[in-house]
Amino acid sequence: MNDIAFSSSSNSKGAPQSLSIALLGSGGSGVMTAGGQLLDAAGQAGWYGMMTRSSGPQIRGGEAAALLRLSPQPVETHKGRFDILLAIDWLNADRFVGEIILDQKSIVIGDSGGTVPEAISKMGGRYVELPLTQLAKSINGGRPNMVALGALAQLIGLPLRALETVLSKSLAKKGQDAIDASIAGINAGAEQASAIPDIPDFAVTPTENQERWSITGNEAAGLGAIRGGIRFVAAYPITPGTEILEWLAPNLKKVGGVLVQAEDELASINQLIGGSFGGTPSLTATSGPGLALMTESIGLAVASETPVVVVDVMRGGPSTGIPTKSEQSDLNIALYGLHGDAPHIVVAPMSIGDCLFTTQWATHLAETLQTAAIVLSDQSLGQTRALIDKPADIAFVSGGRTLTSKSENFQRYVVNDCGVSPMSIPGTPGCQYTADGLEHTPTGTPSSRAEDHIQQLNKRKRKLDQFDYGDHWAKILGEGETAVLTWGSSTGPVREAIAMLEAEGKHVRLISMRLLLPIQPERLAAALQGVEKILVVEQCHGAQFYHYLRAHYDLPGTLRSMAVPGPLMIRPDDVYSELTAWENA
Amino acid sequence: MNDIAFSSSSNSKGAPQSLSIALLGSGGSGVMTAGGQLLDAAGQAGWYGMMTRSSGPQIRGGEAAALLRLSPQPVETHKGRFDILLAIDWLNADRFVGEIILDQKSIVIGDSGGTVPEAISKMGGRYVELPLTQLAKSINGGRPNMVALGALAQLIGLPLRALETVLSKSLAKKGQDAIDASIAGINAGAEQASAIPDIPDFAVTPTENQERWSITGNEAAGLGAIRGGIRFVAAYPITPGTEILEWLAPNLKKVGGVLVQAEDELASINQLIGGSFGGTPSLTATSGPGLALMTESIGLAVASETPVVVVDVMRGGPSTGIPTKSEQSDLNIALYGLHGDAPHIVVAPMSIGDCLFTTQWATHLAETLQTAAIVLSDQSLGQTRALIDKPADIAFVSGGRTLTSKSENFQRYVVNDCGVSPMSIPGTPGCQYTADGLEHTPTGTPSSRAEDHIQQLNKRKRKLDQFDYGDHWAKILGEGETAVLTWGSSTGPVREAIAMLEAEGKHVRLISMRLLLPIQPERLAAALQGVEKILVVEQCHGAQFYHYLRAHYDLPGTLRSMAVPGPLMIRPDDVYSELTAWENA
Amino acid sequence: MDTVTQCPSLKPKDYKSGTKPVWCPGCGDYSVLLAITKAMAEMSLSPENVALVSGIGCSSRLPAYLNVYGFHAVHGRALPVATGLKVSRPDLTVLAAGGDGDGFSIGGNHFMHACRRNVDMTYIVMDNQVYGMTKGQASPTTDPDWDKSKLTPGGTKINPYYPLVIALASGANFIARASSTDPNGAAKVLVDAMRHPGFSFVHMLSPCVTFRPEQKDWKKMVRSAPVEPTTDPAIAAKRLMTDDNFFLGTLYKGDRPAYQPELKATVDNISELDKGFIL
Amino acid sequence: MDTVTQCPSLKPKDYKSGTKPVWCPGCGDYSVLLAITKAMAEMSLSPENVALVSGIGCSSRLPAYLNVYGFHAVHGRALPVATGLKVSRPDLTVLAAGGDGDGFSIGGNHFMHACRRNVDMTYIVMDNQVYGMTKGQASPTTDPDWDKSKLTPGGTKINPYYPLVIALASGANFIARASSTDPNGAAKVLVDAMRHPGFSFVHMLSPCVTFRPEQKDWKKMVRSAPVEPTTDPAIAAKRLMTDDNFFLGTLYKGDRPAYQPELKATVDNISELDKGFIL
Ligand SMILES: Cc1ncc(C[n+]2csc(CCOP(=O)(O)OP(=O)(O)O)c2C)c(N)n1
Ligand SMILES: Cc1ncc(C[n+]2csc(CCOP(=O)(O)OP(=O)(O)O)c2C)c(N)n1
Ligand code: SF4
Ligand code: SF4
Ligand SMILES: [Mg+2]
Ligand SMILES: [Mg+2]
Repeated sequence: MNDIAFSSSSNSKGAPQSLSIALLGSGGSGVMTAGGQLLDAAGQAGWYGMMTRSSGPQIRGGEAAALLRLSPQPVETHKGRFDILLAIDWLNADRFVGEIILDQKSIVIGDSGGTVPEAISKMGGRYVELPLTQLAKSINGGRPNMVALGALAQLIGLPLRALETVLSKSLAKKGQDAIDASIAGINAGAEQASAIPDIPDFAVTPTENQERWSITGNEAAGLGAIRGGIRFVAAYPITPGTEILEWLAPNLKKVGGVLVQAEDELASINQLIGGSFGGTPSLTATSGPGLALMTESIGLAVASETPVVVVDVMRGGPSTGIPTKSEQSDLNIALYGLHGDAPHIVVAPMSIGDCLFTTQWATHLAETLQTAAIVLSDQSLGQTRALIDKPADIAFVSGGRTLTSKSENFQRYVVNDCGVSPMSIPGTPGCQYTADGLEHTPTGTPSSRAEDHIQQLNKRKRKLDQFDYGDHWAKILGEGETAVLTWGSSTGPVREAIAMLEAEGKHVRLISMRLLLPIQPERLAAALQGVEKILVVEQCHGAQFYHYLRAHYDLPGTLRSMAVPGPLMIRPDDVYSELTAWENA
Repeated sequence: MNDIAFSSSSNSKGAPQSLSIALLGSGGSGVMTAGGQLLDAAGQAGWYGMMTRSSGPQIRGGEAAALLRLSPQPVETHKGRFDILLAIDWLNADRFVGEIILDQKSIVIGDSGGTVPEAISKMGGRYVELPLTQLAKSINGGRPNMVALGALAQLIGLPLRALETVLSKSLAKKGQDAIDASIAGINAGAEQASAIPDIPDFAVTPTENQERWSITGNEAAGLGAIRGGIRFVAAYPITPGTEILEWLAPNLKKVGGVLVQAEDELASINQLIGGSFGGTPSLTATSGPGLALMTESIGLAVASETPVVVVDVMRGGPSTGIPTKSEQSDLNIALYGLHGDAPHIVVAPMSIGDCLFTTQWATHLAETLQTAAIVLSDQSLGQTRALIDKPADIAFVSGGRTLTSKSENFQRYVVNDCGVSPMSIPGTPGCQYTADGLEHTPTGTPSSRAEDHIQQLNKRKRKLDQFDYGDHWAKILGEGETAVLTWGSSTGPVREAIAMLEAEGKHVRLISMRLLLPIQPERLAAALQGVEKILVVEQCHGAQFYHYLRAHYDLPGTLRSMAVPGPLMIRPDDVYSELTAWENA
Repeated sequence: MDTVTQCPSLKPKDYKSGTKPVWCPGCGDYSVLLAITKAMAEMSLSPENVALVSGIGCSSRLPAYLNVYGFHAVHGRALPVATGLKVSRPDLTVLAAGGDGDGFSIGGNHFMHACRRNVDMTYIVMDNQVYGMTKGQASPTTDPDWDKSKLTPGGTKINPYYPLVIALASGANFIARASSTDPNGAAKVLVDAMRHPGFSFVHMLSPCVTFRPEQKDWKKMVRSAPVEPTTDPAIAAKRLMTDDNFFLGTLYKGDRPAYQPELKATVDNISELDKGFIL
Repeated sequence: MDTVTQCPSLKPKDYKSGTKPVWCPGCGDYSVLLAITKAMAEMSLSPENVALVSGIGCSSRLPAYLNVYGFHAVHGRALPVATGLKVSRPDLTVLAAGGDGDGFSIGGNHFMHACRRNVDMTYIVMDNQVYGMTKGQASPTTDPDWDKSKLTPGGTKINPYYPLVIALASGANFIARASSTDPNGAAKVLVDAMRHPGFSFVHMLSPCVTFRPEQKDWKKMVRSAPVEPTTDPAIAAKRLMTDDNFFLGTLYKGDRPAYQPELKATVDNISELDKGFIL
C-alpha cells in the first residue's frame, strides 16, 4: 500500500489517513443505496468512515451524491478534496461543484460514452471510463450502481466478501435473485476496475476488529434520549430533525414510552410540558422554524420549572432558508430567544457519536435542574452516517424530582440554597400544587411583588449557576499559545486542522464547548491559561458564537473570528489556512 | 412659595422641582378618575407632570393607586419618594409599600376615623385626617374622591378653576348635576384642607403656556405609527400593549386604514406581511409572549425583505411573568430571537413622548430598508400618562418601495451596492415576482447554492449596516469621564440622577441608545471619547444590555453593570447612589 | 372514566385550595369553580389523582383555587399540556379549562385536534363571549354587532364561532352545555362528561359581569334541552343547527374508543436497542 | 369577484412563469397548476392584479410557477398573509394555496377563522393525505390505519379531519371539491370559487405518487356530485355527512356578505388626530 491518496492533498499530513469517495447519479440511479452499502462493507472490513447524502432541489428523483470518507481511524469531518469521483451518469452533476473538490491526483470515473461536465473536468484528475450500463445490461436484473460499487471496492482494496455480506443482508427481503444479480454486478465492476492501468493503491489498513456501530447523529440523539430516560415525545416533522423522531417512535414503544405526532410545534412543546409535569421525562426534536414557534412555551417550562428537552437539528437560515443543509446559525435563538430573563440550558454535540452523550446529558440536566434544555445539533451531524466505536454506557445519578411522598408544608417553589425545589408529581397525596408561568410565591400563588420576583429570578438562575457540570462542559485538546474555540459540528474540521499543524510541529489548543448555557467563566479561563491568540470558528454568517464569547467571557490575548455560513461545510483545510495565515500575518 | 417639597428628599437637588402625590383607595373609590383629573388640571394650569396607575391582582375592583408627579419642567420618571399620600380608604394599602416611599417630610392624609397600616405609618410622615366620607355625604351625589381632589388641589396650590374646567369637560356627558356635585365636592375638600395647620407650601410655579399634550406612551406610539405611514394593523390584545391598538382602531379608520383583530399573534404578524407585500405599511403591537410567537414569521419578513413593524410593550418576564408591570427583559429576544442569521432593526423609545418619534422612525426604517423593525417600549412608558410639549412634526423622506411601474429585467432580490433591491407591489404590470423565505437567487427562485446564500446574507446585512441613521441613534448629554450607558425607560431616572450629580458639580455623560440594531460602533466610540468609567443601567435581571454592549462594542475604561429587575421602576436615587458609591469606592 | 382511587368522604369544599380568587364580585367563574368541586365530590375523586390544566384568562385562573394538581399554562395551550399529561399518565383524571378566547381563538387549532384525537379527558370552556382578562375585547363567540370594544369599533362584523358545531365537526366524543347560573346542573353535566370515555367537551356559559353586564340575564334564558343525548352525529348536527346557545345538558355522546397508546415495555433492557446499530 | 382589469388575450400558458417545478414526475400538483392557469385565462385576469399566497410543502411551491404575484410564506400561514393582503388591497384577486398538512394541521386555526371572517378570496388545499415535503408522514386527512409512516407505526389511530365539514361548521361561504385528475373540471370549480364573493374553499384532491402511490386510483374514484350547489347550510351539512371524499363540484354557496372594512379617510390631514391630545 502506498499513500498517494493521503499525500495528494497539499496539507493532509497529520490528518487521519483516509479516502474520500463521491458517488454521483441522477434520480433513481441508486447512488445512495450503493454508497450506504459501501460504507457498511467498509465497516465490516474493519474501517471507520462516514457518508453524507446530498441532493438537488427535486422532492424526489433529482440528482444525488453519496459522499464517503473511509479511514483506519475514526473520522468526524469530510475533507473538501475527493480521491475518487464516480458518476453513474452526469446529469446535473455540476450542481455538486463546491461540495466536491478534485485535483490532479483524483480519479474521475464515468460511464463509457458519457461527457464529463466542464465544471468538473476543469478541476483536474485522471478520467477513466467504465462500461457501467453495458455491464449491468449483461446481467439479469443487473444495475449500474452495483457495477460501480464493485469497481470502487476493487479500487480501494475493500474485500468483496465484505460487500457480499452487506448485500445479502440488505437485500434479504428481495430474495436470492436480487442478491445474485447484485453480486454479479459487483464482481463485474471489480473485474473491470482491476484492469484500469496505473492505478494508485488506495487501500486503507483496517484496525483491529472491536465492536463498531453504524449510526447517524439523529439516531444517536434518539438513543441518547432513551438512555437519558425520555419516555414521552411529542413532535411535528421537520427537515432535518425528522429522523430522530422516526427512530424514536418504534423504539420508545419498545421501552414503554410513546411518541405523539402533534398538530404543530406549539402543541408538541406543550405536550412535553404536560408529560413532564406528570413525571415522565419528555423531549421533542425540531429545526429552526419549529424552535422559533416553541420559544414562548419553553419560557413556560423555565418559569414553571418543568423539565423539557428540545433538540434543534439546525439547517440553513433565516426563515425557511435551506432546509437540507447545515448551519450553526440558531445559536442566538437558542441562547437568547426566550422573552424575559429565562435562564436555561444549551448544549451541543461535537460529533455524530457525541449526539448520543450530549442528548443523554441534556436530559439529565433538564431533569435534575427542572428547566428547559436545548440541544443544538445540526444537519451535518444529524444526517451523516458514521462508523464509530461502540459508545460507552454512561449512567447519570438523577436528581431533581425529589418528592415522591407526602411532605409537611410542601412548597413547590421554595427558595433554598441550591435553587432546586422539591417537585411532586401528580398522584402524590398531600403535595398538590399549581405550576404557573406567572411570577409566583414559593407556594406557586401568582404574585407581582418585587421580593417574590427577585427571589424566584435568583433561584432559577442560581440552580443553573451552582451546579457542577464537571468535565463535560468542553473538550480540550493539546497545548499551545494559540487556541481555537469552537462548538458543535465545526469541531471535527478544527480538530483535523490542528492535527495537520501538529504534524508540522505547530501546537494549537482545541477548546470545543459542549455546554453553552449556563456560562462557565472559571473553567474557560483555566482552559485558556497561557493562550495569546484565539481563533473562534463557527458555521454562520453573523459570528454568533464569537459575539456570545465576547459578551460573557473575559478572553485573553487577541481574538479573531472565522465565521462561514452554510451550506458548504467548514473543511479542515479552511481552518488550517486561516490559522497558518494568521501565524504568518 | 417655599421649596420644602423639593429639598425634603436628601438628594433631589438638580432634579426638576416637583411634587409627588399618591392617591390610594380600594375598588370603586375612584382614585384613578380623580388622579387623571388632577393631572389634566395641572396641565391646564401650565404644569408638566405624569401619572402612573398601579393596582392589585383583582381583575377589577381591587385596591388601586394613582401615582402623580407634577413639575414646572417636563418630567420623565417618578421619584421613589412621595410628598403627599392621600388614601380614600386603607384597604390593602400596604400592597403599595415599595412603590411609595415616604419620609418625615411627607404628608399622609386619610379619611377621619381610619387606621393607617403599620407598613405605611412606620415610614414616617405627618398624618392628617380629613372627613372625606362625611363631607361627601353632605353633598347630593357627592363622592369622597372629589373631596380628596379638592383637598389636594388646595394643598399644592392648584387653582380650583383649572379643576373646574377639567371636571366640566370630563363629566359633560353625565350632565350638569354630576358636574355640580363634583364641584361642590372639590370645594368642600379645598376648604377643609386650607384649615390644616402648618402646611408647607407645595405650590409649583407654572411655566408659560405653550401647547401642551396629555398622552400615554401607547397613544404616542399609535400616533407615531400613523405619522410614519402605517395604514394596516393586525393584532391580538395583550397587556400592556392593548392601548396602542385601542387608540389605533378608530384613528386608522379616520385616515383610511384599518385594524384587524386576529385570531392569535401568528395570524397578526402574517397578516402584516400580507398587508406590507401589498404595499401598505403595516404594524402590530404586542408584549413578550406575543413577540415570542411572532419570531418565526418576523424571520420571514427579514428573509423575504417585507417591511413590518412590531411594537413590543415589555412587561415582567419570563413566561406570563408580571403582565401589569414594567421590565426591559425582552431585549435579548428582540436582538437575537430569530432563527438563522436574520439582521433586522431594533429601536427603543426613551421617554413617553419619544414613543411617537421612535415608532414613526421605526416605520420609516422598516419601509426604507425592507426589513422587520422591532420597537421596544415598555409598560411604564406605555401606560403612564404625561403632560408634554406639543411634539415636533417630523417627516422622513421615504425610500424602499422604489418600483411603481414596469421595469425591464426586474429582479426582486437583485444584489446591488446599497443592498436595498427594488420592490414592486401587486398591481404593477410586468414586475410580478414571488416573495420567498427560502434562500433564493436574485429573481427569487429558491436556491441552496453557496453563492446565492452568501450574496443574499451579505445583502440583507449590508443594507442595514450602510444606512445613515444620523443623530437619531442615541441621545447624548453632558460631558465627564464617567458615562452612563442606558436605553429605553431607564433613561428618565438616569437623566435625573445625572442632573442631581451635576448640581453637586460632578459631570457625568449620558448616552441613551435609541438604535440597538444594527450596531453603531463608530458612533458609540466617538460618543465615549475620553470616558474612563461606564455604568450600564437597565431594568432586567440578566444584564442583557450590558452583555449586548460587551458582545458588539469595544468599550473604553472600566465597565460596571447596574441591572435591576422589575416590577419596581429604577429611580433617580438608585442611579445616583450607584454612581456615588462607585466614585467613592 | 373513574378508575382512580376513590375518596368518598370528601365534600365539595374539600376540593378548594383556599386561595382567594382574583375574579370580580359576581363573576360567573365562581360558580364554575363550585360546580367542579361538586362534581369531584360526587365522583369521590382523590385530589392527588386529578389534574386540571388551564391557559390564560380570568377563567384560566381556576386551577389555583382547587386542591388538585394544577397547571396554569400559557395562553391557548391548555389542551396540549393536558394531552401530554394524560397520554403519558393514563392513570390520572385530567381536565382542561379556560375561556372562549383561550380555547377558540388562539387555542382553536388544539381544540379541533383534541376533538379528533379523542384522548380521555374533559375540556371546560367558560364562555363569556369576551376577553375578560385583557379588559373587554371581542372573542370568537361574540356577536358581530357587539360594539363595546375599542378594538372593533362598530362590532367585529364577523360570523360568530359555534363551539358545539365545531366540536361535532371535529369529532368530539361528548358534547354538552352547562351554565354557571345553575351550578348543580353544571355539576351533573361535568360528572357525565368525566365519566364518558374519550374527549368530552363542556361548553360552560359563565357571565362576565364587568365587561358584559347584560349577561346577567343569561340566568333567565338558559333551559334544559328537551331531548335525550344522542349517539348519532347526524341527529346531533341537526340539533346543533337550531341551537340558540341556551340549551343546557348533554347533547351528544359518541362511542369512538379513546386514543391511548399502550405504555408497556417489550424489551427487558434498553441495551436491546443498541443492536440496531452494531455492524 | 372579477372587478379587476381584464386581459382577454391571455392563454393558460401565459400564466406560467417558466420556472421548472421541483415536483416528482406524476405528482398531482402539476395538474393543479394547469387548472389554475386555465381558470385565470377563463376569467381573463391580468396577472399583475392577482396574488397567490402559499405556505410550505410540495404543493406550496406553486406560486413560483405562476406569472402572478406570489408569496411563498412559512408553514401554515398562507391564510393570514392572504387575509392581510386582501383586506388592505381589496382591488386585487387573492388566492391562497397549500397542502393538507399546511392548511389543516399547523394552519388549522387560521382555516377556521378565515372561514368565519369571510374575506373575499379563494383557498385551494391540495390534499394528498400525507406530508409530501417531509417524506411521508400522516396528515390530518390520513386514514387512521395508514401505517407507512415511521412516525406513527401501526397508523395514527386518530379520526381523520373532514375539511368540508369543518369549513361548513366554521362558516365558509363557498365549499367545493375538485380533483387534479380532472384539470378541466377543476378549472371550472376554481372559476366558480373565484367569482363567488367572500371566502371560498376548494378541496383539491392531488395525489402524491411518491408516498401514496395508491392514490393513482383516485382518477377512477372521483365523480361529479349528483346535486346542485345548495345555499342552505342544513342541506349542505346533510350532504357532507354522507360525503365519501370523492364527490366533485360546488357543494355549498352561501350568501353572507364578505368582510371588507372600508378604506376611506374621513379626515383631510392626519394632524386632525393630534386634537385628541391637546389639553
Ligand atoms: C400569547 C398571548 N397573547 C395574548 C395574551 C393576553 N391575554 C391574556 S388572557 C387573554 C384573553 C382572555 O380571554 P378568555 O380566554 O375568553 O378568558 P376570560 O378572561 O374571558 O375568562 C389574552 C388575549 C397572552 N397572555 N398571551
Ligand atoms: C414550522 C415548521 N414546521 C415544520 C416544517 C416542515 N414541513 C415542511 S412542509 C411540511 C408538511 C407538508 O405537508 P403538506 O402541507 O400536506 O404539503 P405536501 O408536501 O403534501 O404538498 C412540514 C411538516 C416547516 N417547514 N416549518
Ligand atoms: S372581568 Fe369578567 S370574566 Fe374577568 S373576573 Fe371580572 S367578571 Fe369575571
Ligand atoms: S413527494 Fe408527493 S406531493 Fe411531493 S412532489 Fe412528490 S409526488 Fe408530489
Ligand atoms: Mg372569555
Ligand atoms: Mg400533503
